Amino acid sequence: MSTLEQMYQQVILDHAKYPVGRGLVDLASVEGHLAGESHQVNPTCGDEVTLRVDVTPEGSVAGVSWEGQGCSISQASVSVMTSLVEGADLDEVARLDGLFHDLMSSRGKGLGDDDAEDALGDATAFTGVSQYPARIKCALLGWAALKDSLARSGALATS
Amino acid sequence: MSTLEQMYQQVILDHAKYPVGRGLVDLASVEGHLAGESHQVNPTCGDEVTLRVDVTPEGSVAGVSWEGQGCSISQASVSVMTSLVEGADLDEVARLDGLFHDLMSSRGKGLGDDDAEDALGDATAFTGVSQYPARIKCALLGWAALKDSLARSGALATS
Amino acid sequence: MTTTATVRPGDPALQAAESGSLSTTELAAVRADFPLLERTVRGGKPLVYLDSAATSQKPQVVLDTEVDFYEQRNAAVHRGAHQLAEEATEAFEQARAAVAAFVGADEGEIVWQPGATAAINVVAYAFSNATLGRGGEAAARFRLAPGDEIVVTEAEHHANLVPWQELAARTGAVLRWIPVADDGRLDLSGLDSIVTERTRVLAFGHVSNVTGAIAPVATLVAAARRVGALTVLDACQSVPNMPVDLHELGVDFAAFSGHKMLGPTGVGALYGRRELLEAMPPTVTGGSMVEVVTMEATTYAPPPQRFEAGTQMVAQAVGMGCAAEYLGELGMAGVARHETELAAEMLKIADIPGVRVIGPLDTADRLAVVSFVVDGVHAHDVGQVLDDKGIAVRVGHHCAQPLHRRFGVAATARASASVYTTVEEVVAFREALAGVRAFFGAE
Amino acid sequence: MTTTATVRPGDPALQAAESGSLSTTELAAVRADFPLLERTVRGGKPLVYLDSAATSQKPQVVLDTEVDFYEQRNAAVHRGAHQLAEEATEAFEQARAAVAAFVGADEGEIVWQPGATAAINVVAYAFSNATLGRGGEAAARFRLAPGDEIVVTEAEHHANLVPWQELAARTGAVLRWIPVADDGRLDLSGLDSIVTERTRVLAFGHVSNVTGAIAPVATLVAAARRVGALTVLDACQSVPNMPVDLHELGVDFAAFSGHKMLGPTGVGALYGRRELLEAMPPTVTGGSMVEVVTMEATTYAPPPQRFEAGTQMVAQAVGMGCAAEYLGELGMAGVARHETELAAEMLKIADIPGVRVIGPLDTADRLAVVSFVVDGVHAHDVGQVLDDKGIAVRVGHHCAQPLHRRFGVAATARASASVYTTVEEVVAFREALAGVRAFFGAE
Ligand SMILES: Cc1ncc(COP(=O)(O)O)c(C=O)c1O
Ligand SMILES: Cc1ncc(COP(=O)(O)O)c(C=O)c1O
Ligand code: FES
Ligand code: FES
Repeated sequence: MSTLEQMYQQVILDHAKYPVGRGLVDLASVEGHLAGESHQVNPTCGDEVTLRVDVTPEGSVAGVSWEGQGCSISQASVSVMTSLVEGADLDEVARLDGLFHDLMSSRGKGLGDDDAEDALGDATAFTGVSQYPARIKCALLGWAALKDSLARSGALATS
Repeated sequence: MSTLEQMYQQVILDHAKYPVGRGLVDLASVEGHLAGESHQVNPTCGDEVTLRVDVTPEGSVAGVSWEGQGCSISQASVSVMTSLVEGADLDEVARLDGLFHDLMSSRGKGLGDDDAEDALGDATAFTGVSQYPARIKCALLGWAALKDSLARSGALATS
Repeated sequence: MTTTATVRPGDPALQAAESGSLSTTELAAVRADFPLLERTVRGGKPLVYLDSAATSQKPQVVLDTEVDFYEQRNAAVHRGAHQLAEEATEAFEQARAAVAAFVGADEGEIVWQPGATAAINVVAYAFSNATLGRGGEAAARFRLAPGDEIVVTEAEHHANLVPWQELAARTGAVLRWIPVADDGRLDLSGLDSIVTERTRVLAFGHVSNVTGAIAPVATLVAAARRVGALTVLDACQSVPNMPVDLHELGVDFAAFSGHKMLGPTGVGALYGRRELLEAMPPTVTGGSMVEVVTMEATTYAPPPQRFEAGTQMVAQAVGMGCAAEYLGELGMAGVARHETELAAEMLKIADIPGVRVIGPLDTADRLAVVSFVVDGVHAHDVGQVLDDKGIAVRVGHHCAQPLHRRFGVAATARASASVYTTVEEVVAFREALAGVRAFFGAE
Repeated sequence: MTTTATVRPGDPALQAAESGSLSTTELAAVRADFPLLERTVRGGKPLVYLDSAATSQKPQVVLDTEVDFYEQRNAAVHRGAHQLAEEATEAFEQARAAVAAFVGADEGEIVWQPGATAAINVVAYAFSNATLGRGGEAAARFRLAPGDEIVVTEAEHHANLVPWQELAARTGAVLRWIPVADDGRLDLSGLDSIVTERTRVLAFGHVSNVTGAIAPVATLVAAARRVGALTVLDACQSVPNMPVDLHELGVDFAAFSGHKMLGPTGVGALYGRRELLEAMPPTVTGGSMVEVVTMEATTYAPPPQRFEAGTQMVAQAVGMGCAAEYLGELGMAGVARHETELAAEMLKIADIPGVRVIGPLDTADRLAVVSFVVDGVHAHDVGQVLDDKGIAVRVGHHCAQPLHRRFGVAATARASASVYTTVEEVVAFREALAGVRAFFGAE
């Protein structure tokens, strides 16, 4: 597999084509839930994502919805992330965020840790992206929006 | 003679030590004479000369006096110039000014013209200075002051 | 200065180029001058560098000239009593003369700057400093009053837009702009209502770094003159790629960068008509631009030094002078013809299904800078696939967000040429581009 | 990056240097790295370069690194989808990290600038732009009101004086200054009445480029902190010649130039505490420093990019990073000790009849920069006679007219050293200087 094919894994191309969670859902708050929204711009290209998160009173992610414009890597990444974090509790989300950042710093080597890679599931498909420094920000855009929207929801403070 | 000795000719060292015309003379105007003063700064070193000129009704230089602070080249040059132009008519001054500028552009070669060099007299001692681009401005400082003070006297307009 | 250039003036091949374009042998000779072009990328693929509008590659002679400066005559200029300082000053000023001659200006009208962006900012800050009272009587021409207008175009690079927005914000002047038509050229239909008696500055790009369109300079200069506005030409893309004679164009100011015209990074030039430079207050202040400094006040040196505060980018200026000579020896008329050929080749991408070119589709009044979008594939993904084949194009908004917005796109991919670009490279690019949609399953 | 440096880290000779000064062999190895030092001048005389405070010479590794950048990875940074752009960006950012590490700063606190002069101007314009309402809420700290004061010292280089004079003139703030004592050091006796509650900025030089005196940074920073003023350190002469840790010094801003620290011309750095850079409005605007640009308005990128408008001096930044590594490997403590030895040698000129040193006569808290006058001989004539013997010194006011006026002289001659300067060179200088008065018959 060429490094280009390592970057554009089939999982990524599929998520870019059929994204999960795309289309913003109204945040008319469910009783006791916390909700937050974030808008993030990738300054190097001007691409953007707007993401909303809904957190249960118990501190787990009830739902993520988003709207965005960007390259296949950014769109696929936010889509994969959405599937991954839905239902997860906030500690788990923080762990996944940390793992995904580590993956992006791995320069194509991956995490070399089966447990961690199992946890990341489809998101390990982004290993190839980490060989392209200019594209790492693409893959991280959605994760930045998730973190920020959680912070804005107030959920991080209570957890 | 080294190029340094070509620059610092004895004539120059003497004029620097015993300058002609140094000490500003009051310009309380003589009947019918035109008088002008100019202050020039060499921006590359901050040195300066203030020069006064007195022109007869017939259009010849009755007197030059000056005050200045600067290197031996600049002080000697204004001194030599003073001796040279006193008594000369304005056309002659213009010619000398032109010749001296040509000399300064000669890169140490001189004017190659006996008449011209005769006219310049002691000022030909500055030939060596023209080998040092950074010092050419020193030698021209007094000449710039003379030209400007003549312009300010109004004598150029009437001649 | 050009001691190792393969192509030399008077070369019969070059004389031919004066009437036609560059021949295959000439082009081969030119390419041999550029060491970077021998590089391979992405696992041994030959590099096809189509990103010259961002920055050009450098001929060996420019690199050698710069190194020679450092190894033989590096010293602070304009002030030394020592031989190195004399030699450094001479090299620096000769470079100024070379750049001036190359763009049809007088030596005293060329101010060294770190780049075109800095150069445009110098003019914009001259206006705001004058408006704050700096520069005395002489600077009256640069003083803005409420209601005064600054005109730019919708096609500008951010470098020729944001400084004017900021000037407007600092002074209360109003920013207006000439719109862009669907074909990517300026829409001059409303020119007379945009450039009016209220206009004090008209700033516009000579050649768009997105569409490649050449602006109608004569028309714009005439409009500005009619109302007494000063003109500022962003000549970044024109100077490297076509003959430019600033006196003939009649603009008041112009800015261009060394790194886009085969010269080093970190150097550029501001051109200003002598009389205007004389009247302008400085922007950056410090050493070497002063006359008399006391703790209380400072008087300024005449131009160009007034606008060259601090130790200058001497080695880079010398390199830029060498680059100007190199291009001058090649002959800009031939260079421009060569690039017109390349533009024609590039524009054939419009025939690839799903590819849309942003900008003029014909080769009249345009250079070899072609931006495009691919249906269903983001520009960055397009660029990545091309890169994998060794083809370097630029992706993004190319520092022209408003122009991209005008065409309803956030980003484009852009291929651009320089004197060393070949038709074969453009063909390789076209072929690779034809396969992009399939790669992403977008067909 | 330092692929050809003769002196390498871990070299036992160097370890020794950490505790002492540079040994003769080490110094010889260092000198061999500097091609220009082999030059002869004025008819075959070996060059004795004592003008390093104006600009330093460059080691081969810096020249090679810059050329290697151009030949292998020259491209526009931060934006490319292609391999060259990736590599160029990496080299550029690694250089930033190297410079940051060298001066004890974080990467995000180092802003590339064309030089120290430009860097100081960026801070001065941040104040005036904020005062004109730019930068919103965040910039409140930079807004000046009538009655606000800016404090500098009488010893400043024009680069750290004129921008503040201009800022005062643009905003109505008042410029005050700390005077210089007879020994050339700052006279701090009136400090508390000069740095007061009205003081908003205290800008001062770390090491004077005329007297070589090192300023009492801790005292000045404490005085500024007491009244909530921001400090701006002109570190041009300290960074190349002694260990500098900006975090430890506790200044808010600092500026220094590449060309004085063995790096290329055309590059320098602005240091700013992260929190302040975040709050500051930009000075130079254009491409690459923006987030969203419409024709109506622009939002700015976070620092350091916010202050890096337009194409950067990439090759020069990479060269400056290499120079920082080269000096770091030599060890700045050893370099400083070497220069103290040289200063002691230089100061012996005070024993030559008719020679008067301007500045401290002892080697405590001073570097090897020694300015002097010769009774009855103008500085320029002194310099010319030395030059004839191959000895390059600087003459004039060294961009510090007020300091010269303080000592009643218009010009001085100045000898200054760098890491490659030898005691033998200083001795040759002393001997030549001893003959100057006789040459002019001034004895
Ligand atoms: C003390 C000091 N400050 C500032 C500067 C200005 O630095 P640059 O000319 O590199 O901008 C210099 C050198 O010229 C200097 O010696
Ligand atoms: C049309 C145009 N204007 C201005 C600029 C800015 O030039 P620089 O980045 O060299 O300052 C560029 C290039 O980036 C350009 O293409
Ligand atoms: S290119 Fe913009 S997010 Fe990937
Ligand atoms: S050095 Fe100043 S006039 Fe000669």
